[in-house]
Amino acid sequence: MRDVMGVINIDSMDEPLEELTGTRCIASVPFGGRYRLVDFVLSSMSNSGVHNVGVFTLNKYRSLMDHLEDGKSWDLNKKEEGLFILPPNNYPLVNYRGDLHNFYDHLDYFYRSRQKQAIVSAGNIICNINFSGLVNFHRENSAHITIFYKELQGAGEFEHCRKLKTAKGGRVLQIEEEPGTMEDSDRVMIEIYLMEKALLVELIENSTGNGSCSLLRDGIIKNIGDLRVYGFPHHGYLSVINSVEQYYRHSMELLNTKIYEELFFKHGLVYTKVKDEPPVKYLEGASVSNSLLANGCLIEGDIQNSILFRGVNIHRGARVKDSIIMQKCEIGENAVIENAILDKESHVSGGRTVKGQKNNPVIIPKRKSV
Amino acid sequence: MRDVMGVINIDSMDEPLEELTGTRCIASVPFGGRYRLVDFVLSSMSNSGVHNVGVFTLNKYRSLMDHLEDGKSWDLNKKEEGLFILPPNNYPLVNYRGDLHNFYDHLDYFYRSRQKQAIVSAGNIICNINFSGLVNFHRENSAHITIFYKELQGAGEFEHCRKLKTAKGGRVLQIEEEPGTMEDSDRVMIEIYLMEKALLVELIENSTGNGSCSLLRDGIIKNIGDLRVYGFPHHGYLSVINSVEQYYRHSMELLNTKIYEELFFKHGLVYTKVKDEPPVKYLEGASVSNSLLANGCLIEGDIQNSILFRGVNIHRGARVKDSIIMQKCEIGENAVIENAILDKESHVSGGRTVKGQKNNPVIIPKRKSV
Amino acid sequence: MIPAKECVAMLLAGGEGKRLGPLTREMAKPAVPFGGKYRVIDFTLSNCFNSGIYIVGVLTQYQPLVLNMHIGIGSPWGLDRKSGRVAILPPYVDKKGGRWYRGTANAVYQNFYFIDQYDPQYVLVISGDHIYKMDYSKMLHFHKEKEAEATIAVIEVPWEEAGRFGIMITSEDGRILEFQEKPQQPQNNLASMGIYIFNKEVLKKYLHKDERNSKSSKDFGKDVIPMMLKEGCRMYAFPFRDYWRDVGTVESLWEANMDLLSDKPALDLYDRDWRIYTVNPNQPPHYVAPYAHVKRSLVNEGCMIYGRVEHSVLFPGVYVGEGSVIKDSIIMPHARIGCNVKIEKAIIGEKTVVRNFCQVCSLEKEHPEIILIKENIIIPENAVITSTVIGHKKVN
Amino acid sequence: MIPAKECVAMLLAGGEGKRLGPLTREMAKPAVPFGGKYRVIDFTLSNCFNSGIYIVGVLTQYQPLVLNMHIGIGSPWGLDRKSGRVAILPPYVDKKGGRWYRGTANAVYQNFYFIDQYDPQYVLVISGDHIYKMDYSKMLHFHKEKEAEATIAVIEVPWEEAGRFGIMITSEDGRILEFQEKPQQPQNNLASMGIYIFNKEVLKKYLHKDERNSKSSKDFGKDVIPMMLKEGCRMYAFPFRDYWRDVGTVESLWEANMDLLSDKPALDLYDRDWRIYTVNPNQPPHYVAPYAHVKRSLVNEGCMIYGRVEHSVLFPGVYVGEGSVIKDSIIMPHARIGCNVKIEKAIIGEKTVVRNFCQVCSLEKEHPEIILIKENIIIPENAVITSTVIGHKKVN
Repeated sequence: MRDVMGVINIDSMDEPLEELTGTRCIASVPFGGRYRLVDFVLSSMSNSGVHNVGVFTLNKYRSLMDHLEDGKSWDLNKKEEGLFILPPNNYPLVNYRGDLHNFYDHLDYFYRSRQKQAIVSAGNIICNINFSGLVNFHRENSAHITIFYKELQGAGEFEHCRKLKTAKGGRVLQIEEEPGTMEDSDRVMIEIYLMEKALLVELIENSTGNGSCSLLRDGIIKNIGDLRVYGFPHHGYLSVINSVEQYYRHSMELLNTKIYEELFFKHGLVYTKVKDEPPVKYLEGASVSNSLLANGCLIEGDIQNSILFRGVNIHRGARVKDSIIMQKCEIGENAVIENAILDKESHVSGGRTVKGQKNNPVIIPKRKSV
Repeated sequence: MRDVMGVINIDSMDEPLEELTGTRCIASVPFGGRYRLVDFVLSSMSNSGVHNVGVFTLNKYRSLMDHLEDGKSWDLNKKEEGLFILPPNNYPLVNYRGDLHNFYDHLDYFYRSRQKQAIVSAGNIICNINFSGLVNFHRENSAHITIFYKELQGAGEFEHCRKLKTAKGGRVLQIEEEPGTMEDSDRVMIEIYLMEKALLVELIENSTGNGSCSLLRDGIIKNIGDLRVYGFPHHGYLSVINSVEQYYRHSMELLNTKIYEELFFKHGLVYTKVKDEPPVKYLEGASVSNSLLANGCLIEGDIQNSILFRGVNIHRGARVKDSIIMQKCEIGENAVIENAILDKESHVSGGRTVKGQKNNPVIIPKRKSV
Repeated sequence: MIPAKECVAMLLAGGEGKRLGPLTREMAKPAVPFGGKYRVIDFTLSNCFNSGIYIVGVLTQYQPLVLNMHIGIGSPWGLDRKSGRVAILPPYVDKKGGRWYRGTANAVYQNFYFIDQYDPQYVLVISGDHIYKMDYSKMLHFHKEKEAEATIAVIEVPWEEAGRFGIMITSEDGRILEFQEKPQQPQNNLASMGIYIFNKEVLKKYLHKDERNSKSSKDFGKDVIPMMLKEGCRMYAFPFRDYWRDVGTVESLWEANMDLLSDKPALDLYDRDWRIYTVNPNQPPHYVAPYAHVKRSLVNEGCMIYGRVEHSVLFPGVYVGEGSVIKDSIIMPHARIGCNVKIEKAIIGEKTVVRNFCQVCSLEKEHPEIILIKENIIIPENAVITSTVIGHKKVN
Repeated sequence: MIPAKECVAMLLAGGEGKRLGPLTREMAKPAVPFGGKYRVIDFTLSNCFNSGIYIVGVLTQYQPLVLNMHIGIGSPWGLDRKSGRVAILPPYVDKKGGRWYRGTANAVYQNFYFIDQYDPQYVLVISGDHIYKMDYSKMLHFHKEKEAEATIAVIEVPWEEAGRFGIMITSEDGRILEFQEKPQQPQNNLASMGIYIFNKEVLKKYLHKDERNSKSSKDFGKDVIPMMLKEGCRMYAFPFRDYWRDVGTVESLWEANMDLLSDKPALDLYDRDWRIYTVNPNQPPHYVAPYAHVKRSLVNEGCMIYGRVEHSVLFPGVYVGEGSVIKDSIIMPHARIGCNVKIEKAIIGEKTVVRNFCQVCSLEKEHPEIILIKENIIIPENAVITSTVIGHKKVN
């Protein structure tokens, strides 16, 4: 892995997760009780032995910076290499034409990095992967690019993801240019791929002259005939978060202990920024069932099928069901929360009710009082 | 000092130092052999006991982020508080109307900070100050705002700075709205002032409705009649860098050992990001006179009246005079450099000559080969 | 905030903690786990940071590895700064040979060069054995106000227990008139908490004097304090009225843990203005299963609970199987409790496995003893444990 | 890159370094300053990091404070990571009482529990006393290729000096046939560098065996290696051909410093692919005045030079006044040399002040001895020093 660098590519300026992405980029949306989305890919890289990771980001990345700090929490604060946060050099971004544009601003980072291959990943993927299988496969095939894919098991999975077709041996023949146009494949491309750094640099260097500035669309899909592009199946748990509905559904999947154990323990720990919180305290009135609770919570109420982030305070008689309650929220006495996502530090007064619909949770924005 | 926070306000999007500010904001321009401009105010704050510093910045701040990291080098990586880098939340900045605009984006940072006063400082001031004198003076006068000023000694000092007039006892009567308009004063305002946080927050909160978004112009100067604004004289060494000419001149002032000793030792050390560089090695052909050399340099040539940053390599027979050579530059055999500023990692081939004029140095941009 | 060099703390962390049995077989008493997340020493270290005392010498001697690893350079407590630091001070060899620490006073005496480096006016001497939250800067303020040469923090103890402590007789303004070490007939109930502030030069003088006294046991409480009193030093008692516990026995350790479980405990771990810091584990949120039941308990991250947990403290990564009941107990990190296990009033050691259908509870119903099960062992299925399990043997 | 747990390093750093005189009065030999910036131990610690060995136990015993402060948790060497760490391992007290380390082998024996924690396949044993750059991962590769039980790094020494070393007699493929500790008539000139790789289980077995041998001095070179050879272990010599120096005497320390000053030194501190890390001082760039003169020297930050410095090594913060001449000397941090001082072939201790018009040079012209002046003293004006100045007295 000494020869592999990491590139986390947060290439979206809009708000795929509605209010949850109102003031933060998708990679820094809180997830799983104490993590942020970016933690999963970043930990996978670190646990796989990647020592040099560049996080490319466009806007709304202050919470991401606060979170990642110097990379130490992911064991990435090394001498010489480590973690680099790389926003565009110049604003306004009105002329922004795609991720290669941002990469181009930081060409010297790629030149300086000594590695020969790069794992390029999106920032919204929940997984815990040891990348050595991918790297070995890539090298055995002398591939230019090797892309993770998943076999679709049922409907509704991996919405908004592109499909791809492979030949025997794994060579990728085609990737959807527009998601939803390929009917005859049940393989979806996961936006984690390994590529030769020389090729990546070439694509970046060539991206200025013309208007084609998307690494995936213009660099890879359009050149698929000329490049040795391979697909590599991923068999373990993996999910992609592109909408509030997916966010909610995949959060709740963590209550499945098989997924919980696979995601959090199987290939090494998932790292995140640590906080100095005491253990959860269950008081006399507590009643908790099928839920995840992070440290620092004080529980006096009733909690079912929910995920509580750090430092949440649930007062006596309050009932929380099928909900996600983020850091430092407070739920007053006898309040009722159902099918809801409460962003950080929001506050529900005693007796109040917050209810969303099954599969269409209501979102309470950050620091809001209800 | 427990009650005082720091605000470093980098409120400029243009390029006051020409190429030196081409890809970096002014606060991160290298200075004095191993520092960046921001180090001086930041170290003064830290050495004075300020534990919470927000660095507000507009654009081109990647090198600043790389430099400041988590604040640890300035002893600011504390539990709970520390160093915060605060860029605007949203780009494009086409609607940007002044520093209060950026402060407004980060109102929660001010709300969360427990301190009662804030030292607000520009990012281009070279000084080493213990702020306790300022704080005591401010409190004794129950001032709203207390501003540093310098008595002008000669012409050409503190260009581009505003002048101010004070009454006996220190009360500030007037500050120039436009620099260069006040004839009858020889006191220049230094953009370091202490103010009540409550007032600062009030000014930020009130800044949205109308178009008045400059803290100094709209918040302080316009309200000078209603506020208790005091001036506090600064007697020690201090310089402000607003142009290449000032940059060059004040750099060369460091060769005055009185200034060198005052700036680097008198009120505590000036901190910066440390690098793992070996000591300077003087080889057989070295001849050095009236110069500053940071670690990691290899010297085989002739150096006079110059400042060498870390890791500079001066080959045999090369001559460097009246110049500033930044990090990792290489000067080939028998090359001649005079009145020049070489930005980082630039390279002058053997035998070449780079000459600027006295007081109008030539600038070689970053990574350029000559 | 105390300027960095006004006061240096010397933290005595060499205690063997004999009465804690197997808990201190492989670590010093200050390293013993506490409260579902902490080690005992975290309280004094956090107190130092929260009081603005940033230079702390930690005197170690007995089984220091766990403690050394835990403390490192003090980062978890914010003590790894340019203007402060934690220094571990183990016994060492110099030109005169090697000398183990022969008592608390001798330990400080041998490391006085460390104090002298910083040339502080005051030296705070504390021990890493107690659970409490205290603002030492207030005590220092008191010390300066009284113009004392030494100040000792004291707490009122029940009269009937006073005989177990060092007892102070004070004048009305707090000056110490007399000191009785474990008196048979106590004349007062103000007990020394083992927290001292000394003027540095005074301390230096009396440590040298004590060192030369061959009859001295080189202990602050037994030797140095009585000598100073006898010689007429200006010494004051600083009254402390908050929660304070010595956790030197299995019973007191267990009780101090249980104290945390009341709805409004005297020691509040959730106070954001006086946090207790420690090394953070990196574990996912804990999971509570559909038919599990958790009440009046502390549970840390990484736990998976399928059974009943009542009035207990669970450290990180503990697994509790279906049908099991855990009551009045402390379960150390990564212990694994199988299904249908019953555990009552016990302390289960780190990484120990208790297999299905085991029973761990005393036969005594009125005043059951605390059952201690050591770390890293396996209790096989159906075992019935009614008393403490130590030693290397595995139960069968 | 070696996976974290394949190999654990044990770094022997307890050496008193008696022959270094006053330089080791207050610190262990591995803590002695070197090369204008470093301490001797930085070379082995940097070698560990650069070789990908991230778990390092540092065995200390003699005057460890400077070393402890210097090493901390290993941050300067990139060793403070989740997958690695530096642990300082001082002597300690356990239930069986306290035992000082009685030899290099005994020190490792007493801390074998530390190695066992990580369950590595191999243990690298090194000492913190030598100046060299070596990729231990290459030695480990060699060790595995040879399927050795132990591998010893060796270097060719001049035949006339071979008698001062442990000498290996090897077969053609490098297997060690015989080991002679300081032989009077050496049969070979391959000397042991005191760098060993052992298969963990083999090491454990022989350390236990050596421990039970009451006649053993508990030393790797004298006892453990000969015993293993006698019992037929598969042991190989790994040849090293680069720069390597023991800096155990004042002369060798001085020489190793002077070695750095040639135009192309055998030990290159400027190689960016094998950096030597250390704690960075925070000092401004050094200043060289208009009529100063600096040649063939190393000068660190914070120095101010008004005089002549030739073929010398200056640590941070040294001041050299006008008219002074410093030649063939080592000036430790923050020493202050006044005006018109002459210093030749001397080592000036930390923070020592040499006042105006002093002369520090030997009377002997042919082979002058190195003059050592201890730290923190004041040499008054006009003093003439012709030999080493130690002890507490100030010269007058």
